[in-house]
Amino acid sequence: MRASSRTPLTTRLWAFGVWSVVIFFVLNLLGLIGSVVTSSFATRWLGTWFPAGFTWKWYFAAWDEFQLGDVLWVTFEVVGWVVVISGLLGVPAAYALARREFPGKRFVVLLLLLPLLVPSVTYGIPLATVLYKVGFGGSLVGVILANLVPTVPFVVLVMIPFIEQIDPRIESAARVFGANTFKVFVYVLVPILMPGVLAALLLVLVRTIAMFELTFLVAGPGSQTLVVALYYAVFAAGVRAVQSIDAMAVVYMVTTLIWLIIALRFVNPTQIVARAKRDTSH
Amino acid sequence: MTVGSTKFETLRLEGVKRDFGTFNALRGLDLTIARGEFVALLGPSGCGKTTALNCIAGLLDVTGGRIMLDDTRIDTIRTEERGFGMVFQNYALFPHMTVRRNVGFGLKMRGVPRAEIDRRVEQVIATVRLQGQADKLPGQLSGGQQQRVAIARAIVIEPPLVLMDEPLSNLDAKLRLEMRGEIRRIHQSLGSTTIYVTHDQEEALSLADRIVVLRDGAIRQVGRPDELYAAPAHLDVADFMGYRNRIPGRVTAQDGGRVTISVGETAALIGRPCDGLVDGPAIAMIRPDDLEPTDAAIGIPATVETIEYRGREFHGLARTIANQELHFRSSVSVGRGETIRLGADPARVLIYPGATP
Amino acid sequence: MTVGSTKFETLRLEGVKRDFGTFNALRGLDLTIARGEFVALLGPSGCGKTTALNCIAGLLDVTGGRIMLDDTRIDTIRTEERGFGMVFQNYALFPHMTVRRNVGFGLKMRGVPRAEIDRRVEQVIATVRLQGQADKLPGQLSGGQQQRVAIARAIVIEPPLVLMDEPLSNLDAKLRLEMRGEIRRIHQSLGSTTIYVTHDQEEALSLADRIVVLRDGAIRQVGRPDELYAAPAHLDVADFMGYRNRIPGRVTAQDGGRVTISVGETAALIGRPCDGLVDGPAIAMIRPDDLEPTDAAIGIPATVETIEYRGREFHGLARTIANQELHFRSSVSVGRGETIRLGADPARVLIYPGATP
Amino acid sequence: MTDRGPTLTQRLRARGLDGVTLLVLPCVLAIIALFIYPFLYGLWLSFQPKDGTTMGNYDRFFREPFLYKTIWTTLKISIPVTILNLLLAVPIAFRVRLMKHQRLLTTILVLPITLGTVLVAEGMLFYFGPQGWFSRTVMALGLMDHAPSITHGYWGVFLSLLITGFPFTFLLTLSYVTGIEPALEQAAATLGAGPAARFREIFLPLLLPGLAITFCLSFVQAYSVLPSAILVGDPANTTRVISIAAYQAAFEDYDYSLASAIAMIMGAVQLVVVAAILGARTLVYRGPVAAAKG
Amino acid sequence: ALAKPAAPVTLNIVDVAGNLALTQKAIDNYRKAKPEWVSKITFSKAPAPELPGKLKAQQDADRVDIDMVLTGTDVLSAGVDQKLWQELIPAHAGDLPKLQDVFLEPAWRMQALAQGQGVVVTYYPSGPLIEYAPERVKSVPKNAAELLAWAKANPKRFMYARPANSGPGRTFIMGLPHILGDKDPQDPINGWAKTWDYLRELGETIDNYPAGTTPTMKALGEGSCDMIATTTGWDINPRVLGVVPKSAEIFSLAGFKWVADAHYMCIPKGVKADKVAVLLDLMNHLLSPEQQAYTYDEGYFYPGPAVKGVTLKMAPADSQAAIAEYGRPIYEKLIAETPIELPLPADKLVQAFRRWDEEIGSRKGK
Ligand SMILES: Nc1ncnc2c1ncn2[C@@H]1O[C@H](COP(=O)(O)OP(=O)(O)OP(=O)(O)O)[C@@H](O)[C@H]1O
Ligand SMILES: Nc1ncnc2c1ncn2[C@@H]1O[C@H](COP(=O)(O)OP(=O)(O)OP(=O)(O)O)[C@@H](O)[C@H]1O
Ligand SMILES: [Mg+2]
Ligand SMILES: [Mg+2]
Repeated sequence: MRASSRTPLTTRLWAFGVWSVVIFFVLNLLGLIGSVVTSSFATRWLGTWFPAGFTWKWYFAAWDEFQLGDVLWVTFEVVGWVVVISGLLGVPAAYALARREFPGKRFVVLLLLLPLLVPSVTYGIPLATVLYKVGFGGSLVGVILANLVPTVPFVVLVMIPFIEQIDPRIESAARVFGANTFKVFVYVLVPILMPGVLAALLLVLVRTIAMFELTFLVAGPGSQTLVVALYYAVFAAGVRAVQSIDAMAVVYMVTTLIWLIIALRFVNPTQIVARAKRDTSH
Repeated sequence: MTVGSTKFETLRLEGVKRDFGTFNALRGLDLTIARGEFVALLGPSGCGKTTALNCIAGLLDVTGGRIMLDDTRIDTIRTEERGFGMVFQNYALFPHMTVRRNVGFGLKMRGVPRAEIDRRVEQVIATVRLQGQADKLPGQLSGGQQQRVAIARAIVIEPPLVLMDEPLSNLDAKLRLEMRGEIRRIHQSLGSTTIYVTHDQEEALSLADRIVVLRDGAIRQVGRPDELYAAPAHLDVADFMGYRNRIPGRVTAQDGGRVTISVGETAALIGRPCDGLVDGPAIAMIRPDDLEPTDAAIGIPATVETIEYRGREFHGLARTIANQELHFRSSVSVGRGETIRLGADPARVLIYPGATP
Repeated sequence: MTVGSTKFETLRLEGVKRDFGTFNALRGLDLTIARGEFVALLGPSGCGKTTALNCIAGLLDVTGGRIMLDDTRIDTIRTEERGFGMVFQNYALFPHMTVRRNVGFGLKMRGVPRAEIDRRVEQVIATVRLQGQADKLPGQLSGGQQQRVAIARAIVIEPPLVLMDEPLSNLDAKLRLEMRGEIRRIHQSLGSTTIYVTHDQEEALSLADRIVVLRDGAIRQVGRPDELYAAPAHLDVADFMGYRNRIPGRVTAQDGGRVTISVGETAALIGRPCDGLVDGPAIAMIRPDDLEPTDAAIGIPATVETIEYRGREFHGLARTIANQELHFRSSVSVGRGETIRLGADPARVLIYPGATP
Repeated sequence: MTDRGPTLTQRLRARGLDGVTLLVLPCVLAIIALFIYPFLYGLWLSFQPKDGTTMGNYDRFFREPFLYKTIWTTLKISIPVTILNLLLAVPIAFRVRLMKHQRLLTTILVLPITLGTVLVAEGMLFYFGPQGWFSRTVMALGLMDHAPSITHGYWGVFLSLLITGFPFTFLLTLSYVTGIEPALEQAAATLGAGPAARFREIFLPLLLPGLAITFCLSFVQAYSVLPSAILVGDPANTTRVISIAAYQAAFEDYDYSLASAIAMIMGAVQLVVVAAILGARTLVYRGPVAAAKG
Repeated sequence: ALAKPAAPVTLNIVDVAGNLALTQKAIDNYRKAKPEWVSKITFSKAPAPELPGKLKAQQDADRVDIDMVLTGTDVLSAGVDQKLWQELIPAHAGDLPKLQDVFLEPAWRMQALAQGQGVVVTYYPSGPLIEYAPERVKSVPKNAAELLAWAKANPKRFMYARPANSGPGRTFIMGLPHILGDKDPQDPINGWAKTWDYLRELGETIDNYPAGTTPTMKALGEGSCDMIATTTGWDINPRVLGVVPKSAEIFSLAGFKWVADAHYMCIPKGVKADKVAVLLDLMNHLLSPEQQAYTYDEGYFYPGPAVKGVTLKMAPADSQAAIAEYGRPIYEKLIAETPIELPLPADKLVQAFRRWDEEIGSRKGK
């Protein structure tokens, strides 16, 4: 057979199919987000294509009602610390688990799996009690500690396959040239693992922003995060305008979005190894 | 402070063993290397050369024996504290760093000031002829360029012990010669000790002070290049050292430094007895370069099968009546299919005990 | 059905260009390769050999020109449809498959029956001397063993066109010779066409029907091995082909096939004019093997700096009063520091036009 | 200094215990400190039912279809969603991998991760609701004559999990995919492997460890779905997932003991699935996916 | 008499019932009026269900930082069950007004549910009422049977939310036994036979039960259903907020009785005595008629006040305006003429919810 065109029909069909799915997904996604955003600015929106009028008042109302300024600041602090600490604890542990076979490894893996598997209902209250007992309850530290319980194991599990992907000889080279474990991490592993670390930490960030249960149980008056306010708006008793819930949801989205954009601005989720080689692949 | 950053007097491998599961990659190496020596490790593919280097560098734990640097036991010390330099067979460049940063890595780890790093890196990049490529990533380099980065990275830190694993395998002849010169020059000017794995006998012969021949994870012979070249201690070493013609025979005469063996019906070879040869079946080993057409009656008769022009001379392949291939050299062209007699200078014929069937 | 799986008559590169950003790795290659030919690509590290192979295999898109297989344009066809075999410079073995499965992969893709795959894989594994290693993963192999897997993987599919990128660089001399023989044998028995990248001139000279010399992404010379060896068309090709002594002078006499140049005050060299030399400054190129101590008065005077034993002879380095290094060969040892005169057979001296300053 | 055998450290190292192994310690200690006691307490609590018997809660769970059925309901949602997410993420990641300007698309595809379950739920109620843009468009285009009922049911939860779970799966998959050395694909291509075969023979085996982890984590997330099951589902019936049962026990009946028991069962079910996947993971190749050389 | 604290205290008040909308202004007034008693009051809001857990965690650790909880009956009784609250009456009866005298009669009955561990702060008669869109519902049902008939004739057009998550939903099912004349309206397990049958039959016309009142309001507003269960507050406030068009109308089923609802003030165990004194003082303040007038709000808990003698005239002007526009004159009459019943006690309510979930919500036997 003499093929004359670059890509055969099946491949083009496949690509077309994949792109169609992507476009369909993105369109609906944007419609979905758009609905909420539009609604959050609506005075009244009842059974028409577009609302009757637009207003900022739901945002101002939410801002005042929940003292969102403070809440956002606390949220940023909590999230920042949780991300950093779970990275610092999780990545090295993942490294050890990926590179070494040692007795008791299965046990450690199970230990790390449990916090992800067991719902926080079970351990949330006793955890809060412990934290209150040692005096961290109601404080920022307490909220951060409680959030580490699910995020650290999460980082470990996500990172293990990434580390396994990396050729250990590259680390060997770094050691030969005088890098100790710490420096191997700083100069070699973390930069190469960056996409993985980024992905893991971004997900940690999202999970932390979204972690209602543990945060609520441990938070004090000054350490409430955004999600507590949001959940109140949604689940609390009483009448609440849909628009004000939407406004809270939009604030929540924007908060997370800022982090996402910052993260993707600085780091590309594709691995550098592949990027350098992209020219040679097609 | 790393151990290796101070000068040492000797590096000793004492019964170093390394197993991979049930496979014994190193079966107990004993070797003493003096400071300033240039030692080449030579041996067939898969004999354990890389494994040995890795054990010395600390990338693999030994499973037996120990490695001593003067009186310090180093096999228990972590890699990064040994302070050696190494060129990896697969280069193992850092994929996320430019050439410049790859080369500067070791210096940075040693806390050398920025400005000096820059200066030294620039210099060594010039040494390996990579001036134009300094800002590329390894993935954007050709194979030979990557290999040169690996060399530069190892030598820029001026380590007291340099381990090189086939560092020139991907370079062209001209560059290889240049690099060989540079490696030798750096070795001498730094007074460092070098362990050099190569598959290229010529390279080993011309660079090394001493050559260690490995086979199946064990040392077969250690010696100066000329010793190894002229007098391999065992048949397999000779085989490996380029004695491609392997002619079985039977000892017919012994006379001090010379022994005569009969080959087939009519022919005979005279040569030096090796490896304790006394009597009985024997094998004569001759390099293709030393086997030439001869007029002598005892020359081994063989029919020319191929003849190739190799620069100034011809290399040929002939087949004896015993269906044995012989590689020979000739300064004149001989015709294909012609039957000639081949012989060699007795000083260049090595005769080993043959396998008793 | 792949394009290449049917026999073809010629493979033509027509002005093939490849850029990486602003860097021109290939600057327009024109080359025609006939079916059954064994062509070697030779050139300094980074000259574009791998790039050229990648373009032919379809791993890189050409950025200009086209590649024709008889009348089919193949540079627009996907790699897997070209049906060529390739040995990668960095092996690119599948890390998750055993040696056996790596080697059998191509056959499996071609839908060859299980039993036949097994048979052919076993056979080719024996050819590359890896019998004991067939069930290891690539990560458990030595460098040379991996390289042999890469060769086995490419040849087992018996492709009509085989591309080999420095396939023997990590093998020891003995194995390299064996493998060279196997590659040649397979090439002949399959009647396939082979494009072979090597940095080893000897390999190119002994294996190839035709040699293509590349430099900076352009073809400098194409010719038979003996042509290239004896008469490089350009100064840089000569340089690359092992004419290491490069002696500047000035033409003093011309006489048909011979030209005489004066070197320094007293010395002179006679040789063959090349590359359109007529008059003026010139450069004589001589292989180290051809430069020998001489008694002639016109010999170039130089002081011996090093002298090394290389098997049967000595290789030396001497320095002229113009501070020029000369590599020479000597059948007798000469003392270090001694001043000798060096000369060469006019038939082996090539004289090229020198740079006008 | 007379021994020639391996030292203690070396023997430990041969068993995998060395400085690097110690890196798990901080993490393990943190988990032990923060998690083990509360977890054990929860476990203990689950054996202290209101009726005073030890196994009362578990007994009750497996006796009442209203409770035990939730396991099946949950699996019926979470497993298909997780699988579908992976099935979508992998090909898309493969496409995106080849793009020169992938950052924008990546950002858009990862966008839903920022939405949070509440926004997704609200959005779905709006967008897919009878008066939402989706239904209006569908009807305007004449594809359907009445508004499709997507929300408040199985498909509502399914979609919302798909939307929130996809970016997660995609992000991880994309980064795992791009970690694979392109030369391997090229090698496979020269050996005659077409795109499908390359995927099956090269990428898939190399990706499996990563996909296994991704599967487990997405599954765990989907399995513990609570807000979307309540907000866009039919929490009384088809989407009465096990976490609703636990939630109701804890926060509507204030029966923490039963809630703990349900949570333990929930964890155990997940553990079975995750252990199966991770166990299978040990069977496949795990290791560097760069071109092996040397 | 209450002792003034040595130094002004700070109070941390948590609202799990949306009560602050009604009382925050009044509480702020207290801070302004008595700066020597309180220096600062922080308000937090939390979804109701999780709060007992949080309090329990704090009490187990003996570090309670929540001083007062404003709650509905659900958390109130959960707290009573789990012994989270301090006893207020009789322990502190002397420091509070005489409740039986000041409270409206139904409010006083509601106070009994607190078993002395909380004090009613706001009260309203709630429902059950049915809200509908007059443009789409031409013939308005008058009694339970007609409602069922209408729902059968218009499947999916009648809606009420899952009772456990919805005030109107729970009021609807608690009101039905009175309307249908069930044996024992206070016993959902044995006394509600007609109610369960009715709900089951009604359920056949209902597609799904949203987890919250808001979606039902939205559905009515958007026109995806025509009739929903509601209460006075849920009738007025969503129309103020624009979720439901102003034109929506309500009706009540023949024979209906109000099922009251109230919010309570509770003090968790572990709060120190000096703070308790301030909190009691605050309660006194909140129960005064002037402050109670704030609870008219925008009709969210219409009418709102728990004590006698608080008229709409006393409420702030904007509150009066909202109620004037969206309120319904008929409420005054209905409240005056219809008997007011208490809601189920917490344990019974949980039983009712469970039975509803198992039999109606999951449509067993369908
Ligand atoms: N992706 C890339 N980006 C930029 N430059 C590249 C890239 N790939 C290759 N090059 C450059 O193109 C040139 C040719 O590379 P190529 O790999 O073809 O060399 P080569 O002849 O195979 O050399 P060697 O013998 O060292 O393997 C080199 O200078 C290299 O640096
Ligand atoms: N991880 C491993 N598991 C099992 N066998 C291994 C492993 N690593 C190496 N080997 C085996 O050990 C032997 C020695 O390997 P080594 O890499 O030292 O060879 P080498 O001398 O460097 O060969 P080459 O010249 O081909 O690079 C080889 O036969 C190889 O197959
Ligand atoms: Mg090796
Ligand atoms: Mg190359």
